[in-house]
Amino acid sequence: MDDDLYRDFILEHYKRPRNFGELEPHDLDAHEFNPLCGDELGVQIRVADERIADLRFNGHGCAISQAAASIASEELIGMAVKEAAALDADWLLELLGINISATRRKCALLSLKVLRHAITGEGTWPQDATQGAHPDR
Amino acid sequence: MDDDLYRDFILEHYKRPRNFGELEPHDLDAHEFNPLCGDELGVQIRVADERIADLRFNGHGCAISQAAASIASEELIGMAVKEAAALDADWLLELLGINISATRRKCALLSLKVLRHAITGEGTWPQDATQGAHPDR
Amino acid sequence: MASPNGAATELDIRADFPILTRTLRGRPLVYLDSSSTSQKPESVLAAIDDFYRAHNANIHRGVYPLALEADALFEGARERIAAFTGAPTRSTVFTSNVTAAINLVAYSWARTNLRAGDAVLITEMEHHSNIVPWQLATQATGAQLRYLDVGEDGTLSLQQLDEELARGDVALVALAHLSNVLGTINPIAEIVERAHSAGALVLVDGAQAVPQIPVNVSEIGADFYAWTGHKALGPTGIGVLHADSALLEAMPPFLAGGDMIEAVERQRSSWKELPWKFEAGTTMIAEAVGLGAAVDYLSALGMERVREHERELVAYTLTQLGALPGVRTYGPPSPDDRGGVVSFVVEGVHPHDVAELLGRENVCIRASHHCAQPLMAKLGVAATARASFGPYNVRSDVDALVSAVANAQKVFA
Amino acid sequence: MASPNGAATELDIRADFPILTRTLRGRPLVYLDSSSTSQKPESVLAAIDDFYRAHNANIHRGVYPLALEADALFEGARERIAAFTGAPTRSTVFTSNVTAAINLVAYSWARTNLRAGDAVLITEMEHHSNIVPWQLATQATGAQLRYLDVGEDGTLSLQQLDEELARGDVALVALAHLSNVLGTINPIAEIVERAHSAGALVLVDGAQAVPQIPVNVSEIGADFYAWTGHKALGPTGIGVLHADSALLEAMPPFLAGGDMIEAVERQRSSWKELPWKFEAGTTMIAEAVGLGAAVDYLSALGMERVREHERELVAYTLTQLGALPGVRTYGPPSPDDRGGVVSFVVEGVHPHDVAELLGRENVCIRASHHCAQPLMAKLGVAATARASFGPYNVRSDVDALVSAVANAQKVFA
Ligand SMILES: Cc1ncc(COP(=O)(O)O)c(C=O)c1O
Ligand SMILES: Cc1ncc(COP(=O)(O)O)c(C=O)c1O
Repeated sequence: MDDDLYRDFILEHYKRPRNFGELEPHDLDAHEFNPLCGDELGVQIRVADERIADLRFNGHGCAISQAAASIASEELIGMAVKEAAALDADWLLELLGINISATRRKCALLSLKVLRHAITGEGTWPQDATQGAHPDR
Repeated sequence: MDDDLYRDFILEHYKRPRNFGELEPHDLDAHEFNPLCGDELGVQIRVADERIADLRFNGHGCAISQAAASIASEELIGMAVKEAAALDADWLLELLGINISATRRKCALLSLKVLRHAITGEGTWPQDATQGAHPDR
Repeated sequence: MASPNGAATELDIRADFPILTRTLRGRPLVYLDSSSTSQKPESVLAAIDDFYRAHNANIHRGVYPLALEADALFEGARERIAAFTGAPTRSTVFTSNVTAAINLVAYSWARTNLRAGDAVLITEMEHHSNIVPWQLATQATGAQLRYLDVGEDGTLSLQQLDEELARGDVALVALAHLSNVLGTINPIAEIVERAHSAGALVLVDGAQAVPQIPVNVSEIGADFYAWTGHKALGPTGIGVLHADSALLEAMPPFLAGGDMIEAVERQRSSWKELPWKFEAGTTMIAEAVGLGAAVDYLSALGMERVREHERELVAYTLTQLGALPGVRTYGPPSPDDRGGVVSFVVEGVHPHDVAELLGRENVCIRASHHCAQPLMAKLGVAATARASFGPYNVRSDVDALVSAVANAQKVFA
Repeated sequence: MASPNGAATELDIRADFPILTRTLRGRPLVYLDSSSTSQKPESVLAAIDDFYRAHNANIHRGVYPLALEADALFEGARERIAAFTGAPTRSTVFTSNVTAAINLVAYSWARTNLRAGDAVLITEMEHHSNIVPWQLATQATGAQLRYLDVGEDGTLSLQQLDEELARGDVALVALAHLSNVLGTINPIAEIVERAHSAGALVLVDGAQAVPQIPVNVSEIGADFYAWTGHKALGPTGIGVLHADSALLEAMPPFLAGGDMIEAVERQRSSWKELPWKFEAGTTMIAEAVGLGAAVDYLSALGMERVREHERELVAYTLTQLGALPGVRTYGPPSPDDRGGVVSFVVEGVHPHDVAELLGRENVCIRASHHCAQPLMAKLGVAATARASFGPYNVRSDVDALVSAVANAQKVFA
C-alpha cells in the first residue's frame, strides 16, 4: 500500500501535468487554496453545448494535488457541465486508485473543489474532506 | 487542631458578637463582600484624637467572620487609627488563635478588609488572603 | 415524596472511580459536590494518559503516522461527543468550558446582532456564567437585560415568558436547562418553541443537564446549547458549544489565530469551515479524547439509568434531610421535576460552618452562593449548603450527609 | 558553522518520555516536530493522573479537604510557573493556549485603547496567532496594522523598528521572541526598550522561546508575554499570559462568568482581584498541575543546558542537511542566533511529499506554511518542510532525517 502513493503513474503526471496553463478566452474560472499548506489551484473552462469543451488547471502544489488535477483534467474535457458539477470525492479517489491519508485527501480533492467553484460559484470541499481525519477510511 | 475552629471562645463570640450594630454619628464607614459566599460586613467608626473612639460592625456571615469581627472589635476600640490601618493578617489570625484553612481565611480577614477600606478608602485583602490557597500555611 | 425503594437502581460502579477509595483519617470519601465538578472514571484517565503516552502530536497538520492517529482520536471524539447529545458534528465546537462557550456567543453573535431596543431575557436562576456575559453584551450594544422570575416552588412561569416575548423586543432567551442550585429541570423544548414563535433565539446552558439527564440537542431545537466537560465525568479545560450551523456560518470568528483560518494575507484573512472556524490555536486535544471516553462511559451506563438513579437519591435526600428539625431545602418539591442537586440551610448554622464541619467527616458539600447571586437575593440568603450527586453516589452517602448535618447542629446547639 | 562536537551536551533523558519507545513497522520514532507540539515526560503524565485520581475537586470554592488540596495544587502550580519565567504570580493568568492569551489582549486592551490614527506594529515572521487577532482589532478600531520586514538572513532590522517608532503612532509592538519557521531569536529586551522609549507597549509571543531558551519575563520587561503549555512539555489546553499588573488592573475583563467576579447584581458586577479577574469559569485545573510538573522538569534540566543542547543539534543539522545537493535551509546562518528549528525545501520535491515520505520511515517533520503565510509569501514559497527539536532529541535523530530526505530525493529523481 505504501508505494501506491508515489507510483510511476502519479509521479509521471506530477512531472508532466496534462492540461496545465492558461485558457483564453474561457467561460468559467475559479481559484482555491489548500489551507494545510497554502497550495493554490486555479481552473479555466471553455463551455460549448453545455459540455466542458476545454479546460486548464494552473497553480502549484504537491505531487498528489498536481497529479490529481492532471488525471482529472483528462476525464473532464468532454464531460457535461452538469455531470462535472455533481462529481464526488469517490470519483476522484477511484480515478487516482491510490490510498490517501485523511490529511492528504485535501491535496487530492482541491482540484474538485476548484472545479465546483468554477461551475457553481461556491467552493465547497467534496464531502469526504470535511469529515475530519480518518486515517483508516 | 480540628476542634480549634469551633471551640467555645469562637462560638461564644459568634452567638453574642460584641460591638455589633449601628453607630450614629460616625466618621468613617465601609462595606465589603466575601466573594466566596456573598457574606457582607460593614463597619462604622467614630474617631477622636486620631484614635478609634468607638466602632460597630454589622452584616451577616459565618461563625469565623462574625467571631473575628467581634474579637477584633474589642482590640480596635482605643487603638490609634494609623496603627489600625497597618494591621496585617497575622495580627488577626494570632488574635483568633485558631487554625484556619486558606479558603476560610477570607472569612476571618473580611473584618480587616472592611476596616482598611473605612480608614484608607481602599478595600484590599490583607496580603495573606490573596496568596491563593495553601492549606498548610 | 418518591418511594425510598431505591436499591433497584443503585448503580454498581464505584470501583470505576479511583478517587472514591481515598479516606481521611479512616473515614471514606463521601463526595457530594458533583455539580461543582464530577469525579472521573478510570477509562477517562486511561484515555488521556494513553493519548500522551502513545499518540501525542498536533492535529490538522501533520502527515506522519503519529499525527494521523492524533487527528483520528481528536475528530473521532468530536463525533462521539456530538452523537451523545444528538447534535451534528459540524456544528459542535470545543471551547475551554461552558463559560467560554457562552462568551463565544456573547461576543460573536450578540455584539454583532443586538441593537438598542432589543432585549436579552434570562432568568433569576442563572449561573453567573449565563448572567455576566449578557450584562457586558447588553451594555456594549445598548440592549436591555431582563429576568424571568423564579416562583416559590423553584420554577419559571411560562405565562411570564409569553408576556415578555409579547413585548416584541426579545432577541435572545438564555437560560439553564437544569438549575445548579434548585435542581429545577426547565421545560426547555416548550420554552424554545415559544421563543422561536416570537422570533427570539435561544441559548441553553446545559452544564448541569448533560451529566444528569438524557439530552437530545436536535430535539430541543435551541439555537445554542452549551455544556462543560469536567461536570460530565470528563477532564477540566474543555467545553462544548452546539449551535445552529447557519448561525455559526453567519457569525464572525471569535478567537482568531492559527488553525481557524483558510488563508492569511497581510491585511485580511479568510476562515476555515465549521466547526474549525471557532477553534483558534492548538485546541484541547487530550481533553477532547478524555471527554470522548467520558461520553462513552455515560452512554454505556445509559443516561436514563443515570437520571433514575439520581432521581431516587434526591427523593431519599429530601425525605431524610427534611426530617431534621431546622433544616430547610429549596427547589421543586417533587423529585420528578428536579435533577441531582439539593440546596439547604440549617437554622442557626451558617452554610460555611455546615460545610466545614461536614468536611471534617470527609463529607464533601459546597457552601456558597453557587455563582448565582441574583437567585440568592431572591431566596433571601447570602449562601446555601448544597449536596449534589453523580452516578457513583449511593444511599449511604446520603446517610453520612444527614448524620453529619445533625452533628453540626449539635456543635452550634 | 558550529562545531559538530555535540556529544558533550547530549541529554540522557529519553527514558523519561514514554512515547519515544513507539515504533512503526520496526522503525523507532524520530520525533522532529516539537515546535508544533512537544512530547511529555512521565512526570507530567503522573501529575495529571494523580490529580484526577487523588485530589480532584473544583477550586476556590470548597472548604472540604479535597478542595483545599486541589486549591493548593492549582495555585502552587501557578506560583512555580510564574517563577520559572521570572514573573509575578499575581499577574500570571491562565488561558487555553497562547492564541487565547493574545486574543485576551486584542479584545480587552486593544479594543478599548486603540484609536484611528494608532498603529499596531508586527513582523513578517509572526505566527497567524499573532497576526489575525491584530487584523481584527485594528479593523474594529480603525487603527493601522504595519509589518517589520524580515531580512535575507532571517532577522529584523532595528533601524526599521526605530523608523517605524519615529512615526509616533505605534501603540503596540507585537512580535515573536523566537520564530517558529526561521528559528530567529529576536533581540527582545532591546526591542522592548526602544518601543518603550517611543511610548509603545510590547506584546511578546513566547510560544517557541519558553521551551527552548532561558526566559526571564521581568528582565525582558515586555507589557505582555504569552506562551503555551503543550509546546513546553506540558499538556494541551493551557496557555499563560504574564502582564504588567497595572495594565491588567485597568483593563476590562475579557471572558465573563463564574469565579472572576466579586459580586453580581442583576444589572452589574464587580471583579475579583488579579489574576482571577481574567479566569472565567472552571479553569484548566489539571492542566495547570501538569504544566507545573513540566516546568519543574525543565528547571531540573536547566534551560541553559536545554538551549545548548538544541544549539548543537541545529548546528549539526545545518551542516548535514546543507551537505545534500538541492536542499536549501532558511533562517540565520549561525546556530548562536537561532533556536531548535530548521525549515528547508528540497528542489523538485514538494514539502508535503517530503514529509509524507519521511513519515513512512517514522521520521516526523511538518510540511506546511507553519501558520506563517505572510512569511511564506516573503520567502516566495507556499510551504516548507521543518524539523524542530525538543530536549529529548539526539544526533541520531538528525542522521535519520538526513538519510530519509536523501531517500525522498531518490523517489522523485
Ligand atoms: C510562535 C508561535 N506563536 C503562536 C503559536 C500558537 O500556539 P497555540 O496553538 O498553542 O495557541 C505557535 C505554535 O503553533 C507558535 O509557534
Ligand atoms: C448551570 C451552570 N452553568 C455554568 C457553569 C459554569 O461551568 P464552567 O465553570 O465549567 O464554565 C456551571 C458550573 O459551575 C453551572 O452549574
